[in-house]
Amino acid sequence: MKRIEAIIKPHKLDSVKSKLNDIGVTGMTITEVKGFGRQRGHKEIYRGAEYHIDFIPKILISLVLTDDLVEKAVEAITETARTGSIGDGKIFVMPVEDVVRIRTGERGSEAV
Amino acid sequence: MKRIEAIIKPHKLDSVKSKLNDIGVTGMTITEVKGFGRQRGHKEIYRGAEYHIDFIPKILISLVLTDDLVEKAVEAITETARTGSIGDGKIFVMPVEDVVRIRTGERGSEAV
Amino acid sequence: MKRIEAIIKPHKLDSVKSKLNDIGVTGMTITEVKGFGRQRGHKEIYRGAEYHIDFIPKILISLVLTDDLVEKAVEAITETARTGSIGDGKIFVMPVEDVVRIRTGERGSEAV
Amino acid sequence: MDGRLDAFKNSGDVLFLMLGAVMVFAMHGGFAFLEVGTVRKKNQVNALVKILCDFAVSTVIYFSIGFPIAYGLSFFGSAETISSADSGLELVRFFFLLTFAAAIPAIISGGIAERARFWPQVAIAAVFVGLVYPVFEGMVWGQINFLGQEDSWLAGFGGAPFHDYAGSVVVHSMGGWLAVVGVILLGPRVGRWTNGRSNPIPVSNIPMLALGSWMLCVGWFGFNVMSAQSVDGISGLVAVNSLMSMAGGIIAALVVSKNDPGFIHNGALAGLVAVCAGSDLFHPLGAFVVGAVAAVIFVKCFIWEQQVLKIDDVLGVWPLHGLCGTWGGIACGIFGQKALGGLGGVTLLSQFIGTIIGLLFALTAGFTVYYVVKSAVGIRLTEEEEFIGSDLAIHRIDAYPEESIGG
Amino acid sequence: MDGRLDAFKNSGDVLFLMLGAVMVFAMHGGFAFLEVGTVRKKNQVNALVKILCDFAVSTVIYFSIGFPIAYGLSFFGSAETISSADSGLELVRFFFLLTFAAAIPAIISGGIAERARFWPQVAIAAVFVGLVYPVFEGMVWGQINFLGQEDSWLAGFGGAPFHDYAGSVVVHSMGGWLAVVGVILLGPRVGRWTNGRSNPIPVSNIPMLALGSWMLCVGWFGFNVMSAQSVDGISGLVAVNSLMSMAGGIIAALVVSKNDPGFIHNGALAGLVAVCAGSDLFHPLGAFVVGAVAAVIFVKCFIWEQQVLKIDDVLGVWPLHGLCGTWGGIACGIFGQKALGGLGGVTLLSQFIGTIIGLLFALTAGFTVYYVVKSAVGIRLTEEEEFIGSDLAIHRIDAYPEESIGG
Amino acid sequence: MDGRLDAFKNSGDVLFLMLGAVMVFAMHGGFAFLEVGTVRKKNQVNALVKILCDFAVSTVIYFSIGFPIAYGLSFFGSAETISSADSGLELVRFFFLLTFAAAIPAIISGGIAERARFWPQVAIAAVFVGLVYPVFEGMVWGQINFLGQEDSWLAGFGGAPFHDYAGSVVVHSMGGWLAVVGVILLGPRVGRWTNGRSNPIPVSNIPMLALGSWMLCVGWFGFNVMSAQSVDGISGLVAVNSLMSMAGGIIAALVVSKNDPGFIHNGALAGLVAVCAGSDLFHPLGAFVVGAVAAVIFVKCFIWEQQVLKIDDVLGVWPLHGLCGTWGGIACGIFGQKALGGLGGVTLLSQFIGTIIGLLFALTAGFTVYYVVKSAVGIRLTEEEEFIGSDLAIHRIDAYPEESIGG
Ligand SMILES: Nc1ncnc2c1ncn2[C@@H]1O[C@H](COP(=O)(O)OP(=O)(O)O)[C@@H](O)[C@H]1O
Ligand SMILES: Nc1ncnc2c1ncn2[C@@H]1O[C@H](COP(=O)(O)OP(=O)(O)O)[C@@H](O)[C@H]1O
Ligand SMILES: Nc1ncnc2c1ncn2[C@@H]1O[C@H](COP(=O)(O)OP(=O)(O)O)[C@@H](O)[C@H]1O
Repeated sequence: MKRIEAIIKPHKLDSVKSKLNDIGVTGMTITEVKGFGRQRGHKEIYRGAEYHIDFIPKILISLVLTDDLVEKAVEAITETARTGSIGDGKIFVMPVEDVVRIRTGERGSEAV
Repeated sequence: MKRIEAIIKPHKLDSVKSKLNDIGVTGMTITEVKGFGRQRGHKEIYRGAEYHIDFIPKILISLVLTDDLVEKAVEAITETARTGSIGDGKIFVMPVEDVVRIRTGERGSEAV
Repeated sequence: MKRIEAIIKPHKLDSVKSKLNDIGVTGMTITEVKGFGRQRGHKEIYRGAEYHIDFIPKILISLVLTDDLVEKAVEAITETARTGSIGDGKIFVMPVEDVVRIRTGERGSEAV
Repeated sequence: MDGRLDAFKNSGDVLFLMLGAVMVFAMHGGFAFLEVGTVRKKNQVNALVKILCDFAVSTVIYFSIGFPIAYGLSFFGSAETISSADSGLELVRFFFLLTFAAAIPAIISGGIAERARFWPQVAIAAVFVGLVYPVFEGMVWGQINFLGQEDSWLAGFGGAPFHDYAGSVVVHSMGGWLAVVGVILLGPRVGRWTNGRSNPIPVSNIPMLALGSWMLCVGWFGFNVMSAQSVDGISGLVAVNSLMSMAGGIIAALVVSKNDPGFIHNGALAGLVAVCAGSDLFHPLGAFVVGAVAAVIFVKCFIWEQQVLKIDDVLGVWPLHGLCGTWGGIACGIFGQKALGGLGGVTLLSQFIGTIIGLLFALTAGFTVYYVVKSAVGIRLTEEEEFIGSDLAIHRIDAYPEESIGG
Repeated sequence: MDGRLDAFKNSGDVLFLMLGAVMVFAMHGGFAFLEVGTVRKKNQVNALVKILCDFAVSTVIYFSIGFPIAYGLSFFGSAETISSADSGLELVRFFFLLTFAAAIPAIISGGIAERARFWPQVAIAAVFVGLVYPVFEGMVWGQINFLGQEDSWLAGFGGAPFHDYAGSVVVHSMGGWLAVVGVILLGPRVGRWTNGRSNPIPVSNIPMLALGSWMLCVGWFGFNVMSAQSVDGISGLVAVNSLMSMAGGIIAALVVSKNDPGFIHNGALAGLVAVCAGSDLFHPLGAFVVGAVAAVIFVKCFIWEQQVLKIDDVLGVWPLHGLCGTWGGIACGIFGQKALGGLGGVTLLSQFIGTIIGLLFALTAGFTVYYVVKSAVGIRLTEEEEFIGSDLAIHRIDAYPEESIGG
Repeated sequence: MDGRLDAFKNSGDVLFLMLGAVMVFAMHGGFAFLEVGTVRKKNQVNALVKILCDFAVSTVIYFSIGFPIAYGLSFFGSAETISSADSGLELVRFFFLLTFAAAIPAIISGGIAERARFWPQVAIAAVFVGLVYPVFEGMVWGQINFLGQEDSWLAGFGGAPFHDYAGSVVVHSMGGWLAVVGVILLGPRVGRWTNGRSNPIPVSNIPMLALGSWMLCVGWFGFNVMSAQSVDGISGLVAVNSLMSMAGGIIAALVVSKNDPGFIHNGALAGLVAVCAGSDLFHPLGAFVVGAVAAVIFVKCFIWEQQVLKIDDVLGVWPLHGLCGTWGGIACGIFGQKALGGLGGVTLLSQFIGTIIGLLFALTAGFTVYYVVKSAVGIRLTEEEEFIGSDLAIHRIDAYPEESIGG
């Protein structure tokens, strides 16, 4: 099993979610995060003072998957989250050693 | 050392926390997340328009533990977070290579 | 490649970010989290009722890095986030198997 | 010439009552925001809708039943009949007094918040505003010769008629004691006490609550001063006594509660509740004391209600309106005396009896109505509904849709 | 003696109009918060700034152009000339009527929210308040003898002059129909409909929206009652009819919308929009019906506008002000009749004609102005600006800086 | 007959002053929300409590000491003595003038926000409202014959008495200059400047701040118009000048600040501060210019204060009340002249001298009081307290308990 974490632009969440559903991903967890990278932030001005905002709102999708789905999921996310402009985000793939479904106590790939 | 991530129902946080304390877990970090899975979301209606809300608020507990505590922690969480109805959440166990306590610079299992 | 997760005190974010930039880290993602550990929470009182607040706001910085930068980053964070008082936080280092840059589809260390 | 002056004075009175009515109407917005800020986020929409709808229903029921009961006047003739002679003075008097009557459900709303069913609560509001309140109102201010009239039974028995200038007893005590019955019959919110352990439920938004308190305080000057019901009858003393009692309430709450924002913003209201009855009689310093004592009563009794009595009265409407209103009725018999700098014309005995009768009337009527409705259709949300919140359960939307639904 | 009374009455009238002006001025704050709560967070600052700046620009333009057009009076003499004789009665009359005129851009603002450019919108507001509105206003209330004057064309043709006591047609219908033209020419917000699929955009903050509704409801009593424009002319009937129509609007919206907070808070406003025209003539029960019908119109037509017409009218100002205003103009010819308990003196024919002329006037003027400005400089933000929100795009700051920037 | 008219006029005056008092009382809510929106979330509760408690303490101290100093009247007789003759006219006059006096700590509060200790600040407020303000007030409006009386020293020396109709100098300049002393002695908030580098601290909530501004603007018409203190004295010119100056302030702030919501909402206030002194004398167009200039002063000087002087005046009360108030005092001597369309009766010399005396008086008194209290007990929170916020440090609760504590 693997864990995928994808950092995407917030307005892409809906299409990424649908696409992941289509390829058979049945669960995911999302977190509102802020990202810093090549993408420029913006400047705000209030009562004559300037504020530079470096951190840009992003959505972090995290998925745990059986190994066979990983490549498909990575492709699905890459395709649907891409706008082509800087700041589209990243996908990280990481190892997972065990999974438990709390409701049933099932473990391993059944629990995903 | 391992890292445990448990996605649970928000109102279970208090009891899970107490139980983890009881078995000797001294630190944890929690994040407000939203989950998508078998559990149905709900529908809202406002001025004649319907909105389907698929993502359900969950709490993500993340713990880093020495290997000996892992199994006990998994059991503790499974027991206390279970309500028996869909959406109770999942636990993921992942490898950790190193831990540092910022205050002291200690590393490895001392730092947990 | 490795993934670093550092839990720090919120007001340290700015200096940690600058320092990481200095040593060549070009991207990071941050999340608002709450921590529980040795650091005491506080008590609030409202209309005669007491509330104990155990969870303390923290910032989670997460970075994916090529292996050569890991040690430098850990040091950088340890140095700049340290105040010396309880609750300075922790750094976890974890393995990452693959990285994808969504915009270009690049993979592996190029994508970081 | 006298005729022209009379006509002008009549118009002036219409304006006077209209301004009073609008100021007290604005207080209902204050009730709404006080509740919005005090309940949890998942019940904010319900707080807003309850107050607004109760007001609308009260309007209809008090127009057709309540006002006629209390004052023997009704408005079912043609528009010409009901308005031409006096430029509609009786109509605006109705409007003004309606805003008092409608305070009954607005007070109750804060006690039963977060768990009451919608329509049973509306029906109960209608009965209170249409029947229960007007009967007592009529006894004190209206045509039911019993307590407040110059030649009433109590005037003879107690040495003076029951005096309640702006409604410490008629409105606030009544509302507060009706509410406490509802709150008890409803039972505490799920999770408020588990196995005898108290789990206080935090309020959502102090600035909103403070906004409600401000709206109430500002409008309250209309509540008290315009109770003169005519320009000629206006009394600067009423205004300044209201002010001083409010100040007393704030300062006492500040000190006693050790700077607790919830108690301080409600302390202002405690002072204003208590001053209503005797605001035309007290000396300003007397009013200050009355307000300060009210705030102490409120703070201490709210804590007692929560910690000892274990009554889950969300906004604390029983100590605030019930107890401080009762205190106000009695205080009028104390600080209204000439000996204490007041204008006199009241007796402690009459005030005591009138106040206690009000309280017993409220308990009896409240129990009857709540008991019947509870037995017949139930007054409480299911546990599941309460858990997801009355906003989603009743209104199918929550207070911050963009946040929950996503932009 | 008569002289002293006259002087006092004159001062009383200045006070009366001043109070009315202030109450309606406060309604503009209500417009602002109604919009703040209904738009997405990224457009809240813009809602606030738009309403405040439109009001300021309206003040200047109506002072110098609009009021002179409608009433043939101007204030360019010395301070002495314009104020001494009557303690400035004409000046406060201007102030009072300005608050009506400035409601035009405030109404429109809610329809075109979240995507309009700032300065073109201000310019359009200036033209509406300086020229378009005063011409129609003059025809009904002012010096342009055509619809509302005792000896006007319509009085002869329709059997009675066009009656619009407090502006259902002059203000609300006008504003609502001007707005719908702007909304259509502007086009829907990005993403509102994609490939014919509707993606309703959730509102941000129901308590804020409710606050706006409360501010509007409270001030509305100044809007209607002070339309008497003198103390002598005050009518308690107007106050109670406004109240009853509001209650009708709330209750009907509650029932028809199945307890939807957005519709209920706007239902109160629907009732108040519709009652303006005939608030001095209806029987209170007639007013109740007028308000209830208005709320049904609002609820049904807003849904129809969204689902069938696909007009992205963010606050629903066309059904609320346009349609309910139109209904109010006509209803005045129905429930104003003696046969239905009203005071009479109106004909359905005159009301119908006057109302329709208002509507056509608005459509024509609105189309001309919006079309010219759209062609000349454009009225819409770029897609990129709309995406980041008008707050950042226009004001370079968002509504909750501490949150976005970090403490 | 004359007697009846006199009695009615007396009642009318009581009503007039009461309405004014209530409107200005509501402005204090505006001060509270302006501050709530401008400070960081961790100081919102403190903003609310400070304003409310300062008002209550001001009531007591001004009742017992301040008002007697300024006007030589006190209210320690029986209720009968102090209220019967004139229906309590002097009592409501006290109420009205109290709402002005209490504006002093409300103004200061916004400057010293986020770091001042609670009780020392309350004590200082009491001294200002009980002693400092009444002495200057007495010199201009009261019994201390020096600046504003027809036969005062300045009337002789400067060619006319010092004219300050509604308090540009007496209230606003006084408050602003007192505040700047406190702000300087308090020092900047931790982190505002580090090693000479400016780290501006973002405001928390623009809609709240705008709500405060609206509450202030609406109430301000009571502040200015009711300064006539009798119905007979009412002047429509005052109302329209206030309006025009506010409009000037909004428009100038809009243009100069390039559409900054903070400056625009405060620009309206800048115009209203500056117009007070001469609102009864200006021509409306003169008032417009006075307001526009005030807004430019405010915008430019606030930026200067922050960037050059490095004074951490959180709400900008020194440029807003201090400088614009000073400008208002002087502007009265310019645009009040007949040559500029005004009503005349003022001299630039008297206005200049009176204004400068006010300013020096404020600086001297402010320095003395703050210095003594600072030396004796300290006026500032500890660094740790400031870091966790004054809400937790002083009130042991924060503004959104459900969020921080958990539902
Ligand atoms: N090394 C990294 N570790 C963790 N998150 C990163 C890293 N680099 C980028 N990110 C995240 O990815 C987002 C997009 O990165 P950015 O460099 O702006 O554009 P792109 O993905 O197009 O290269 C950032 O906002 C940040 O959240
Ligand atoms: N494959 C997954 N990857 C990440 N998170 C998941 C995954 N599947 C489920 N979750 C998380 O677990 C929560 C509960 O899952 P759900 O399928 O609704 O019920 P259950 O845990 O009872 O099977 C989801 O809301 C989501 O947050
Ligand atoms: N075992 C753990 N797993 C996950 N997070 C932890 C763990 N221990 C501590 N933390 C996080 O680190 C923060 C600081 O820890 P704490 O024990 O308070 O102080 P210190 O880091 O100085 O030892 C906590 O608030 C929590 O967020």
